[in-house]
Amino acid sequence: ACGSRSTAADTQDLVVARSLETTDMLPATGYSNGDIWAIQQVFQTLTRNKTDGSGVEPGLATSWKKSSDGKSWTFNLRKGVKFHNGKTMTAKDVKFSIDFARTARDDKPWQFLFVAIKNVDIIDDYTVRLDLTQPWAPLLADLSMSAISIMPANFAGKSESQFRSDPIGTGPFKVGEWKKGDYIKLVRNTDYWEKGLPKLNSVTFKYVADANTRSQMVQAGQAQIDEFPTAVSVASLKKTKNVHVDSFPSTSLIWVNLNNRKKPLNDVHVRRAMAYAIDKAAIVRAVYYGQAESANSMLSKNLMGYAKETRDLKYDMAKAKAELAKSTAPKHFSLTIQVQSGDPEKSMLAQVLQESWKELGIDVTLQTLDSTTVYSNRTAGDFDVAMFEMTNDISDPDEWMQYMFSSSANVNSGYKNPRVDELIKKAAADADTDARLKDYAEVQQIIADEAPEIPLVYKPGLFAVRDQVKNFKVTTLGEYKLSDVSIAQEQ
Amino acid sequence: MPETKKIPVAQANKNYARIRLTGSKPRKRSHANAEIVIGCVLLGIIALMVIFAPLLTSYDPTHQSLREAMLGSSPEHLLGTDQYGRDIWARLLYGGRIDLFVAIMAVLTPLVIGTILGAVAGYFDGIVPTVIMRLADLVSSFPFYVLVIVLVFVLGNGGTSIFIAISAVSWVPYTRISRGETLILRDREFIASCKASGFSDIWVLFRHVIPNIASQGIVYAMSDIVMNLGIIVTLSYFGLGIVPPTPDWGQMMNDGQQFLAAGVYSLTVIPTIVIILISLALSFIGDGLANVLKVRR
Amino acid sequence: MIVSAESKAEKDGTEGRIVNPFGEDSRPHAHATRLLDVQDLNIEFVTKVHGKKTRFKAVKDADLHVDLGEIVGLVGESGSGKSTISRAVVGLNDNYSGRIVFDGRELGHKHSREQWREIQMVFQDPYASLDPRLTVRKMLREVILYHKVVMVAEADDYCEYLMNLVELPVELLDALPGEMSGGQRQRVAIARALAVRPWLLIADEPTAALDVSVQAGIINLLMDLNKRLDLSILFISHDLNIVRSICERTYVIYHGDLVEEGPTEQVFSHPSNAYTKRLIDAIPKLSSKYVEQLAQQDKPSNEEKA
Amino acid sequence: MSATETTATAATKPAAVDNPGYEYALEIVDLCIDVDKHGERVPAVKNLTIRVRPGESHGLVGESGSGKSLTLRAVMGLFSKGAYYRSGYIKVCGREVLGPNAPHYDPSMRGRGVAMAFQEPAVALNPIMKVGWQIVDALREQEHLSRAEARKRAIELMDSVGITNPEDRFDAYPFELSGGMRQRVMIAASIACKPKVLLCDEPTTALDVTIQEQILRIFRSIADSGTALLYVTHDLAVVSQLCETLSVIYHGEIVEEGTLRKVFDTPEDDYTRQLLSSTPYLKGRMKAAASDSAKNVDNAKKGD
Amino acid sequence: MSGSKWLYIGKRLLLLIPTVWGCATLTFFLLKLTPGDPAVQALGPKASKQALAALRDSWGLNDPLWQQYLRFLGDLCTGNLGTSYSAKAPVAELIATRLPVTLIIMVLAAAFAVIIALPLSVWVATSGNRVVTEFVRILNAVAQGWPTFFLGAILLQVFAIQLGWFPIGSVSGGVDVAALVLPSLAVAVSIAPIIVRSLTQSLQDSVNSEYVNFGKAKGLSYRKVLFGYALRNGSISAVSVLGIQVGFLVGGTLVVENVFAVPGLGQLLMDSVMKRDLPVVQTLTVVFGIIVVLVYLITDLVYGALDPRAAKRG
Ligand SMILES: Nc1ncnc2c1ncn2[C@@H]1O[C@H](COP(=O)(O)OP(=O)(O)OP(=O)(O)O)[C@@H](O)[C@H]1O
Ligand SMILES: Nc1ncnc2c1ncn2[C@@H]1O[C@H](COP(=O)(O)OP(=O)(O)OP(=O)(O)O)[C@@H](O)[C@H]1O
Ligand SMILES: [Mg+2]
Ligand SMILES: [Mg+2]
Repeated sequence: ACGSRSTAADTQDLVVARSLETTDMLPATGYSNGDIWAIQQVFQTLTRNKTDGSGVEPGLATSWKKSSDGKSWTFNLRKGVKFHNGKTMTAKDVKFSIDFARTARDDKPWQFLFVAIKNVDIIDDYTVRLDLTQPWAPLLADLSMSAISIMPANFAGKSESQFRSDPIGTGPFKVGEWKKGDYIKLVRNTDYWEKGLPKLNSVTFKYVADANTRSQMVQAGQAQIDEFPTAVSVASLKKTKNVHVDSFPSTSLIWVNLNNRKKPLNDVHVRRAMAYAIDKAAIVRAVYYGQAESANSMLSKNLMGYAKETRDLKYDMAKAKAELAKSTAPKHFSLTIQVQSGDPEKSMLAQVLQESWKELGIDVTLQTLDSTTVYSNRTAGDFDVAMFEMTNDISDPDEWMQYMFSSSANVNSGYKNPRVDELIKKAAADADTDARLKDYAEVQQIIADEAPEIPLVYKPGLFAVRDQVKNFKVTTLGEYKLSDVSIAQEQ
Repeated sequence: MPETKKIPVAQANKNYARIRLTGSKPRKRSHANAEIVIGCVLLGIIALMVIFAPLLTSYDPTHQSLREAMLGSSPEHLLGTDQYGRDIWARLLYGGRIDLFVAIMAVLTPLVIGTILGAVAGYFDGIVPTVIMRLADLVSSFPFYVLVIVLVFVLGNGGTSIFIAISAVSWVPYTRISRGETLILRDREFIASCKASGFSDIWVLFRHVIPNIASQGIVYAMSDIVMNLGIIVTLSYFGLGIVPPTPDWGQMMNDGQQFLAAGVYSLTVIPTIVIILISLALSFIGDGLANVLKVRR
Repeated sequence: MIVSAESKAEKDGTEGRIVNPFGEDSRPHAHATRLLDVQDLNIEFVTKVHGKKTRFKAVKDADLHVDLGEIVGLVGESGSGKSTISRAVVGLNDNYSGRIVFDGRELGHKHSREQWREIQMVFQDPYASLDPRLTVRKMLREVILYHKVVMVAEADDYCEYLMNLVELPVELLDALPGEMSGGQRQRVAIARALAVRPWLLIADEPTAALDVSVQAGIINLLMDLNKRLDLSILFISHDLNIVRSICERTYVIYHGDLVEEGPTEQVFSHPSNAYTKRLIDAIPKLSSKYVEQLAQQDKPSNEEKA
Repeated sequence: MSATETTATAATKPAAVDNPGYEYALEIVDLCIDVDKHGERVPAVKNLTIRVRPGESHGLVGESGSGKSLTLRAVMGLFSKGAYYRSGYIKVCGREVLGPNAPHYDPSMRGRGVAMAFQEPAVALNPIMKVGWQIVDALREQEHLSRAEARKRAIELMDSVGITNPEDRFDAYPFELSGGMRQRVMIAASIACKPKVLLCDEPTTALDVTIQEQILRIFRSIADSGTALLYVTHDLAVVSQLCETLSVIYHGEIVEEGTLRKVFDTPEDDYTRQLLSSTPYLKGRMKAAASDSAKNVDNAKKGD
Repeated sequence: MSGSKWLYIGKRLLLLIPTVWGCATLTFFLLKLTPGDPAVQALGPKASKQALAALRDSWGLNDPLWQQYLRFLGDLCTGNLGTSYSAKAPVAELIATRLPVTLIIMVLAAAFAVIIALPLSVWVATSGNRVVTEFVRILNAVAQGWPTFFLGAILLQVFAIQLGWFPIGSVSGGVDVAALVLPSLAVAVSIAPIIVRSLTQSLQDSVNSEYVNFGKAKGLSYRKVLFGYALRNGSISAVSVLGIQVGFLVGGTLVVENVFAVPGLGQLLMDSVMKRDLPVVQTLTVVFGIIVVLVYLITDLVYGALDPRAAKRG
């Protein structure tokens, strides 16, 4: 083991043990975090999220200008950026990439983010103009989405499926070796435009589903970084020699989804009663060992628009009972919680909820289903209660709002509120940031009061990291900043 | 008249009639019985504790008190509490109920079905035995766990599904065992002598063949019970076990699993020890039975 | 002890079955004196050797008959087809060609329940031919009740009667085969065969697995039963000494062929077939003045009896 | 080459088989053996004494369960579980193999000193080993012959016990041979190292008379070549064909012994007489022996 | 003789066809019965209903069941194993890279199981000592009751972290056999008890058998009788037990590959079942079926080689 550690420093090969596998490297179709966080190492976007999630900074576009009506944007492209195949990036590539991302197709889960883009025009080799159907405040944030990464025009002559498994981007790393379902090894892009970067020779994302094994890999020096160690293991990992635990702010929110279409959950009093009955503080302690924070709003804490002052329904059994007494189902009724199999955290939460609601006389059954079924049931509205984790992909709250609260959202809880719809719509088109924030705060308070969904906790991004890894940072949106990372000799 | 012709019985000779040598009696029987007794006592204690769980603990095995999570052993909580603050001792006692029930039922059913199918397959000739054995081949060429997992997936979680899934798969070894035994038995003279007595095939099959071949299957069933407990645990690992909050050892071990990395072993170890004890008890019973039944032959 | 079923039947006023099965009047009257007549029996086995099927003729054109009340011997070396013939006659093997006539009627390839009763068999190995789990009583009751020989209430009495018939103590009714000696087991097997009142008993090497000293008891019993019940016996053996001492007529079988047939004494003293000669020559001779002496003593009593 | 090797081994064994200073090839004196019966240890062989001279063939006759096999197994040191040596001694070629000086059995005489032909060749031959190799095995271990030499010797041996085509049969498995052939192979294997004493445990009981006759002839010639034979059987006729002397054993005790003629013509013991009278030589009713006569078997049950 | 052996092997291989068909059919209908939507898996939870419906349509999931079944059988016959819904790569490719890993685990596990079981069985069978018997019984019970994932965690803790002898979840281009040692050991421990039991039993039988006695009577040394006679004969039945264990061996790899982060077929199967990746699951069950049938065949051949009587019995 000793040998392998010094090797890591000598060769600057970083191994990250991850809970998710990388299955798709085509930016427009990859949807899971396992895909996105690998895509972000290979591809880059016009704008780039700031590390703290507070907004965007220049990426492959060095600057931009908005027309006065807000419907046309001109971007100046960075010069001297080369694709992994040696070709220089020009406006042609940008137009191709944006057009590809915004063209609707079955398997493009992000396409809805780019519907506002009407047209992409090449002004010259290093200038493009985007015409929009309406003024669109989140545009810059949307353009930082990995789904609209810049690819070489016409996939550099490859077919789409060839490109998918052997992608070419402008990022600090290029795909070296990819054993699907096992690991993907990214190697240094020697032609990278940020001079002197990246420092690492390679980054390997190793898929390890079992949380114990992941942390053991870091303890044994087999991997340098364990993505998402379990909260329980944090204390013992911290005690391990040469290993520390990094906690990065993240947009992660764990929430309870109630099906507002179903009786008696369509009754706001029932929902409120259920919310009052949940002891979030106890959950933070028992389930997360203090490695999380109880959530007051359904919007992530580290996202623009988060209203700190949102008053949630705090744990109060007396109030819960009172609410239930007021409701249409004052007595006993039964519910089913759908739980993703193989997810100990959700299962634990479900058992806690089960026990909490039992005190209200609600008879709760657990139904363990595989995660796809849980998701498709949610889409189909075929559930009573379920739990989900949400992270945001862009620094603007619009995606979140659309996705979670608007009546047209395909994954909502059946909650419909014209006022909320109106606020979201208005905020999206509003150029005035302060006004937007006010609108979003109002939405959050409405949601907190009517409890169509119950926020539980905000989770930080936990990483067990060997001390030898220098400069490892993860943005609030979960993006790994790996180009600065280096591996030092271990004592 | 013939009576008078009978050669008289030898007069008891003073020297050699003292000790009558009789037909050999099972020699190992007492020893084998000791094994069975040890096994049954051990298993009996566990079974009684499980059945009379309410007498041995005042805690509700599903009652959570998150504020008392992960306590060590103390007079109030004999074995401490788990991450939900539930009493581990109570969960251990109540947890055996469903596990033992499912494990035993999922042995009895295949035992009966498999033994009958195997006896039929071994006793008769023709198409029915062929069909049975082909089916057995098919089921057994399916990896055991894969089929169980897929079946549990189809049927949904819970004791009943696990029982059905295991039964649907595990009749095969019993069929094989019983067929093999029947094939041997079929050539034994006593089956021929039964037929010569004019008994119908069905009569011979159920009255003579099956009772005589069942023992092997029963011995195998002993280790099969432990295997079933193992399956329940494994299914729990894949999130397909008994549905919470019903207490169950598989869930207990699996819940404990996430604490292994944190160096907390007791949550997993405690139910494991119980299963090991059961395995030990069944091994005693199985060996004892095997000896008793072997000597009988 | 021995319950006279006869008197019982009278008492109950029931007709037919519930009589001493071996009492004088109930003895089956043969339609012909020729009880069993086997004509042109051919039996072929198909065996697989190294995956290839080969046909093997175990019995070739066998003609054989047994008359009522006769003890007929069938001798031959191991594998010569003795058991094969007996299994065909008793109904355990329907894969034969030729005619097996019993009591004037041809037996079908599948026996009827009645026909199963009429021909019974005692097997070679008493250690293997009894169900190890059943006590003697259960074993006997099963046959009795299955064939409705007597009414349920009489079954126990009938069992005791059978035990007396084969000279076994009644206490053994509750013993398991494992608790009995070989000789006792063989007697149980005989009792079970007799329970259904057969006309013909096929004894397939009934003493081969027993000690010389025990053999004598069984042989005596069979001879006794033959006399008392007019039971016809087809006695199969490879022990020529035994055949010689009990059988009236003898068949010699060699590789599936019946090579010699005739009254026992004639076969033994003037064998016409070369194989028979060899067989007889191979019998180990015991020369003992003591035995000769005994034989001398025995002769007169034998003649007396005849 | 092999000859020198053989002598060398013989020299390393102190009590050499070829030690001439003994009168009896096999000497069993006052042997007592206990067995476990229903958890109790009961005597099964009681003060048994048998002496056999080189070249003599001695019969041991008795009914089933009388302790014949136990005695032979004691000589071979092959007690199974539940049988225990208690007292007495056994000497093979003058060397005490079991006795006060060798309480745990001294196996050095096996093979070259004493060998045994078992009752059931079907179970006594290794079912998965070619029969020839089962003979070669013994030769290589005891005589230290090379493979080829041993093979040659084995084929000779097979030929000598009347196996036709020994070269072909060499590579046969036991299950491919008939019972008589198997018995011959076993005899060949047991006499491979020219033992001074050959024990036979009912080796012909399972065979046909014609084959039995041939096998007996082989034993006869083995005895003639100077080997001491201890032949166990319950068949008096066989004894009368083969042996010069015999002992009658009943319930673990020798009840009569002497030369063949003496015992057969003027039996003294009741049991011997019964045995003789139960032989099926008398036309008509046979004489039942003591042990099975049905009426007293119930004693057996009570005796439990 | 050898000709007929090949014929036999050929016949047994022909048996693969019904097995493959049976496995495939069974899986197909079982998976059709399972709830869950592969399209959600492919597009993720944020996909629109229309996109999902369109995808299902393009996969033919909306066709009548019999049509899907026939198409599936047709594809299977033509060797077209399809494309994974989730990995978006050809199924054949996915399986090809993982097959060696699982095969190595199975072989190593079988070997370890024998290496563990053999000395223990010989020890019990020859010692005749109660203490030894009971000690091994307890070992057996512990090995049987110990859950594999727990065993895995401990093996990793001791051999990978404390001692650093073996890597955990190695990343290398080829197959890293060193990383497969501990997983194989974990599987071996779970199947060893069954082998110990049957081997002890048959060894005891053969140690007390008449042919071993005869071997001793011939003057063979203890070692020769034990290894040449008792062990060889006793292991025959263990071979068939080992063969039957293959079903569990495959099951064992399922758990173990997940625990040890081994990219083998077991892990792929579990993931694919969870993701409703029908093409992968269907092909995998067929592959597993073939493996099991082949292993049975191999056991039978070994059995036949060890036991000449087997050929006669057919
Ligand atoms: N079911 C069968 N299939 C094939 N061959 C058989 C079968 N039954 C008997 N045989 C063969 O038929 C021949 C005659 O067998 P049978 O049992 O009748 O001999 P037997 O004279 O009774 O011999 P034994 O004295 O050993 O009982 C033997 O060669 C035997 O191998
Ligand atoms: N290992 C043993 N454990 C217990 N009892 C034994 C053992 N071996 C033999 N006996 C008993 O000792 C007595 C003598 O047995 P032995 O085998 O010597 O008889 P035998 O004369 O060879 O009989 P047979 O003619 O049936 O072979 C029998 O009653 C037998 O049950
Ligand atoms: Mg026969
Ligand atoms: Mg004996």
